Amino acid sequence: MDSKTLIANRVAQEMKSGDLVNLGIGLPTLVASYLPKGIEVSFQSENGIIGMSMLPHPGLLDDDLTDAGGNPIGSVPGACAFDSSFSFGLIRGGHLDVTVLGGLQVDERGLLANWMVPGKMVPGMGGAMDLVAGAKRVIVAMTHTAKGTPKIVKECSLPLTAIRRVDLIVTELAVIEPTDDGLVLREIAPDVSVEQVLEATEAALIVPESVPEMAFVA
Amino acid sequence: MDSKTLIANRVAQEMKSGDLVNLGIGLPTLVASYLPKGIEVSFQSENGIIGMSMLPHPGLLDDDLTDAGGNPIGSVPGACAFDSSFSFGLIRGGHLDVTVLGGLQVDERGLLANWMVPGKMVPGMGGAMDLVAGAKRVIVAMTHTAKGTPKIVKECSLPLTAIRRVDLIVTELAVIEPTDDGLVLREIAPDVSVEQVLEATEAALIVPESVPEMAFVA
Amino acid sequence: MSHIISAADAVASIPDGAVLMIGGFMGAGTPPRLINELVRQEKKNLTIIANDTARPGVGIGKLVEAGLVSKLITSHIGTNPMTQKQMIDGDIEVELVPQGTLAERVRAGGFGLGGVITPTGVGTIAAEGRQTIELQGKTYLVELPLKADFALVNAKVSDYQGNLMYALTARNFNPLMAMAADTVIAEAESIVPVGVIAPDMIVTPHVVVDYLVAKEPSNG
Amino acid sequence: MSHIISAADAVASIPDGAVLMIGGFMGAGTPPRLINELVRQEKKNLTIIANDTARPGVGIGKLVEAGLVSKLITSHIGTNPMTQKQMIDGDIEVELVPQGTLAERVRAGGFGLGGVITPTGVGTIAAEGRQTIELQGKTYLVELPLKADFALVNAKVSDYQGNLMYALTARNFNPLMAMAADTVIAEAESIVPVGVIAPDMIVTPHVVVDYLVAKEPSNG
Repeated sequence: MDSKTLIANRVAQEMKSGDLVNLGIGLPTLVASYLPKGIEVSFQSENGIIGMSMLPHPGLLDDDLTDAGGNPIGSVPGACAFDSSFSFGLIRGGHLDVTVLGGLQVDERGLLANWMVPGKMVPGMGGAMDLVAGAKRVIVAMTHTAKGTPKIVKECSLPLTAIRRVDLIVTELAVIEPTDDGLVLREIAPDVSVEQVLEATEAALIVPESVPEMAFVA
Repeated sequence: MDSKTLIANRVAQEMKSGDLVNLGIGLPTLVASYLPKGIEVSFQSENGIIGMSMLPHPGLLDDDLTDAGGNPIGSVPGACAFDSSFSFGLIRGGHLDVTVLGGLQVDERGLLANWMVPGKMVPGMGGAMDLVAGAKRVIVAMTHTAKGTPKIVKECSLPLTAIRRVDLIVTELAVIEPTDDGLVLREIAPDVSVEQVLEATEAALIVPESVPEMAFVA
Repeated sequence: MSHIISAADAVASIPDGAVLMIGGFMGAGTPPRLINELVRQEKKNLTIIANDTARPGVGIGKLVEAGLVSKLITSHIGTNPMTQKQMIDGDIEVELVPQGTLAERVRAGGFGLGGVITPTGVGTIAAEGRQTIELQGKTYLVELPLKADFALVNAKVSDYQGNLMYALTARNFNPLMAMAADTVIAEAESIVPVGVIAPDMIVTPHVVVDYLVAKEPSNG
Repeated sequence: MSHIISAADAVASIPDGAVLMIGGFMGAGTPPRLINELVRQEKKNLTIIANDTARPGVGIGKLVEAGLVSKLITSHIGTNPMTQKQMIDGDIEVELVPQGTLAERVRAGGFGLGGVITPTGVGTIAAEGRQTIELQGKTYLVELPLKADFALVNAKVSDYQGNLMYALTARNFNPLMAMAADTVIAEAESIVPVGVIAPDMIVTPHVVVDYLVAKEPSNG
């Protein structure tokens, strides 16, 4: 498994049947492909649909059915379309069970920065601020470092996405849970040592006596 | 013409083609019957429809198509249904051209009281406060007195519906326009003298040199 | 995804003293079987958030008639003399809210907004106890969101999953309330297979509907 | 009731320097003929309120590419490097707004609300210059309503009067913007006789649509 596959696969294990799930653009989108058997969730795309699915055939591209990145998608039977205020009512109102987002930095408080690098890259927050402020559960799916530079840091130097603590961080090296006491190392990836994780992490990690290996279900 | 007919008929002359109109329960409802020929307006009912019409046949009563009083109505081709927040978005957002409401009192400032008599009758404001606060034009259609007691008063003793000045008052005796300078007597009913109007009115009225008779169009 | 449940079991899950949002406007769009069950099971001490109390014997009027309501948050009670009488007798506490404000307060509750900033009611007794705010030179009231323990909503059609569509003026407060309660119970005039309702026709997505009242066999 | 107008005449009525709301999300639901006309008529110095600027050559991206935009109020420009470049060069002033907040601000503008009370953005740089309000023990931002001179909206189907319905994710900001501008210009993929669209399918009523762009003959 490459890093992305591993992250997406592990995040997918967090889903429960009946969940309403919003997947951010990029890596998080891959999560949909690794849902464990028997787990049925609904995917929201914040541009206005519940029930998005992969497009079954390139001949079915529809200008009116796209994901939040503007890419053509399909929809499942029972899908529902709505305007942007309703879409964010679902998000802000606590109706969204899980959002999976990419991250630039997460810090010891569990705070996420994922929408701009001042002076370098200002894409805008899109729906990220609403998603982090409003979703019941926020999972950050990201590579552990940016070409070696730790992304899990003492305190975010980049502008925050929200002041709400995220619920879980999944990287190609580890699963880390932000808690009242700090960041707890919950799992390590196959063939990775605790020391390797600590070395790649700027933030202090709380390491329990035993740290199990990431669990995957086929 | 009896009083109600006269009032409804005169109010109907205020409508312009293309107007979105909301008629209050009771007397104002009659206005729909007296629209001048060639004037086409859309009627909103605040419970959630634009395009209400009279019910053409008693055999067509529909539990799902009612006016704000809960009475069965019909709808015109091109009617549109929506929820209560949208309905009041139309009203509060300035999309409603005219509302015609009943009144308990209107005072010299042009302020309306029409939703409760403390200790006696507390029906609730329903949509009245939103309608008066939000409609582009507020027309009060009411009898000039309540069994002889003036309803056009110096200052409302009953709780106000809004602090917005209404645009026109139509009674069976007169048409009165609230202005910056006060209440101006614009028209008198057929066979009614200015003196009769002044006698039935507690508020000071500004009486122009000539006061024409109410105009009606068949 | 909603669980399918009988009207009796759905109502049995509602405790005395619960806060209920109930859809409908003068009875149109009020779930009839759920109302009848509330009466049959004699739920006590209910707080009802609804546009109105209809008329005696109609919709929410039945709950008032049965003496089940201890508090009302509503825009209009003028069509139901029983509600007025119980209010005057001190049996029902009534909070009157302008209709548009009521709709926005319910929406704010369901949409995660902290309040509503409205010009409606400024300078009237509806402003009593309300915070005011000056924005861009105008004065507004700050009205607080409303939430409920249960929302009882009525749809024209549901699919098996609980996706709801509404008809004409029976829509009114239903879709707003379906977003604003801990537990949402939906009753539908008819229930159809998943996929029968087009995505653009569904107004309330199944993900917010907890229980869908089962069909009852029709005689005839 | 909308007036029927050609795309060219509709756009000719828009002055340089106008504030435009434009529906769409990454191009989906952005009115294509109106966009092309804005480019053809070289409207200058526009302020655009829209979710995003799509990609170069797509939707609102065409306006950016043609250098017609001087100010943007939007949630996301990351997919359009031209927008980023013009922003960095100082040619476009960009106000970034969280997407849900943008939707509510447009809605507030159209619905006559004085502002939006939202938890989104609290404690971030999106809170800069915003008033905060404490309600029920929580901190919220007070965000101001947005209005525009013109809204350019795109519908799947309109009837002859201008009643609009939308399709799938092309709905997005369109119905909100159709309520929030002094003049609303609607472009529809197809136009049908009055009565063809059922009342429950119409999302934007004709009374708010000022102009409906006429059909163009299709070749084929």
